[in-house]
Amino acid sequence: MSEPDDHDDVTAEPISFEAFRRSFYYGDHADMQFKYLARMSDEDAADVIAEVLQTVGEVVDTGDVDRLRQVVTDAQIRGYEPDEPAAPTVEDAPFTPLSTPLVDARLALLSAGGVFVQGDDPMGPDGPTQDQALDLIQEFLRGKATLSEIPADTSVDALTARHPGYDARTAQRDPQTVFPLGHLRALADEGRVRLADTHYAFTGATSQRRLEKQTAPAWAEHMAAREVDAVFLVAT
Amino acid sequence: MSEPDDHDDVTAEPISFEAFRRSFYYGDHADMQFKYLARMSDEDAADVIAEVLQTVGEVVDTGDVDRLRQVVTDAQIRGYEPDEPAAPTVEDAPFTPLSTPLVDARLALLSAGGVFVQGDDPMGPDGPTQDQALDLIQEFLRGKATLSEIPADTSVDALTARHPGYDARTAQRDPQTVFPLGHLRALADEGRVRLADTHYAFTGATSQRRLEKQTAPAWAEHMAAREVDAVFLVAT
Amino acid sequence: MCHGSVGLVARALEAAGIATVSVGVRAFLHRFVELQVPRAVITPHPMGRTIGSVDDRVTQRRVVDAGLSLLEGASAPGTFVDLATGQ
Amino acid sequence: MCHGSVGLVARALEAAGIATVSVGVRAFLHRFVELQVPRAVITPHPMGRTIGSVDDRVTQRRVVDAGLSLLEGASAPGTFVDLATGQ
Repeated sequence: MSEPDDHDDVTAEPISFEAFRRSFYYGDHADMQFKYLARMSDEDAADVIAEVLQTVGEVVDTGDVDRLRQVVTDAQIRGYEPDEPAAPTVEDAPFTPLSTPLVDARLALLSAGGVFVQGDDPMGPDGPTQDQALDLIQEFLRGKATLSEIPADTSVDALTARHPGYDARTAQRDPQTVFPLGHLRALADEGRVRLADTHYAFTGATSQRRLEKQTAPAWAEHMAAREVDAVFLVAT
Repeated sequence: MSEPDDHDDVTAEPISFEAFRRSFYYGDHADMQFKYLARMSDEDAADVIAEVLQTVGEVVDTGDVDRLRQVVTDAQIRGYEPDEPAAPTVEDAPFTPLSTPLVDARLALLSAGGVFVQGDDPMGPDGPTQDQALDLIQEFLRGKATLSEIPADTSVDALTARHPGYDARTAQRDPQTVFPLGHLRALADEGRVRLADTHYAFTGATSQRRLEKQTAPAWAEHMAAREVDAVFLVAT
Repeated sequence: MCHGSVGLVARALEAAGIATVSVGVRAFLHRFVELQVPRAVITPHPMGRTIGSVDDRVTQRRVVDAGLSLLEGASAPGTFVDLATGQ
Repeated sequence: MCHGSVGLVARALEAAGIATVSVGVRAFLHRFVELQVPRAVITPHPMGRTIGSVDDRVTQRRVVDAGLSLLEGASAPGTFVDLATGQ
């Protein structure tokens, strides 16, 4: 259709590096481990990708997955680094001292990792898969968070996860990566803590305003009514 | 200096994806495992990178380095795929049947992997390091190949490697990845083969014309004079 | 995002008289700082593996232990334990 | 490049009356085809690990065994054994 020129190939349009790095953020190459490439400078993103690929070549030889994990983590830290040093954006810091020794306190686990009991999907029996959830990120970010209830005696193997903001396949492989209920149960058996009857999870990708104004206070009220003394929170 | 316009940022020049993928070929992001990105289409290169990164995220969870190796290998196969189906570019196919049973034949190992005995660098005592060799790729490609001689009883641990065309750090970690002298010695001990007194390596990144016309025939003459009956060749 | 959500929930719980400890990863430490999370354990893990790698029970347990200790030990808001540096 | 170099050396050796077997990786199979390498073992490994992964003695030995068998067994030029597909 259009006239090809020096910079134009009729068979394949050249792509910009910017378009490429942005494609990791819910685009053609959507990848929750690397979506921050979208917000880096071209140069930094290029260096991060090159460093990960360099490490891949090493790890294929050494089998040192810890090294790969370290490089991925360091790249994320760099990718999410705020433009300015972190400083409080809220004025107060509410703080409740633990009222009783931990062994007597009723502790609940609450994870933002989108964990739920298989067969008890908070979005209903036809809730989206992990892949489908990624396409729904905007709906999640505008929506209201739902609290999944997870009985204290739930087997870790009975849990699954879905989350449009991180790769919940990790939590599908091992829910304790973001929901350490088994560890807390072991600690309760050892007499270190006392567990509440119910534990909780929600999907942290949600309307922040609504969470702050409505949902989180309602959850706090719910837990206070159940005489929860302390909550172990897990971010993802 | 120049007038910034809509597509121009004075603090950081946007880069093209083409420049990025070419940087893996002896450029800023030189990487022998991925240098073929330079010769792929933008779209294919983008997909390869995204697929490797996707696999990195999985392997960080699963520890399955074999899977990472497989994806890297498949990407290389795709990256080096010829534009047209492979077909002979030479007219003849010289072929010498093995003249005696293998157990009686004098077998030499010859690797193109740039292997040599530590302290006996074919480029002299001040030969370049692996990193320096990458910068010398053009000199290698114009140069004449040198044959390293490696006595049959050389310990594998005494070997090292340098090569501007692949990542010789692999062979530094384990020379048998490209120079299986220990395995051949074990087979000789088992009575399966008879080994020549000397084995060989060279750096396969070299002038192809000179290799064909001068060097390879001279090597063949040298080995025939030493009554070598068969050669086990390893490409890298 | 999720670290911000956890920060908001932690604040609501504390305001309602419930003590909290929040576990997050280093890449999102700044979100906890911004929201003045009362007690936080920062882990040196990639995002999505806050408590520890898949099936790495030893590390996971260590992180949970650190969280419980902080819940007991912190006497003022803004007490952060960084497991990467051992602070 | 290196597969081409090995192909040229293999041709020179055969022409001088020396039997050869060449081992290469799948990504450069086409170079062996182009140069009509007399006997070749093709391995399913990434470039630079032609014989096998670092310290993977079992695979390395299997590849060496395949090379020796081909040296004995091939009766015509262009005999290729592809270890990826088991042909």
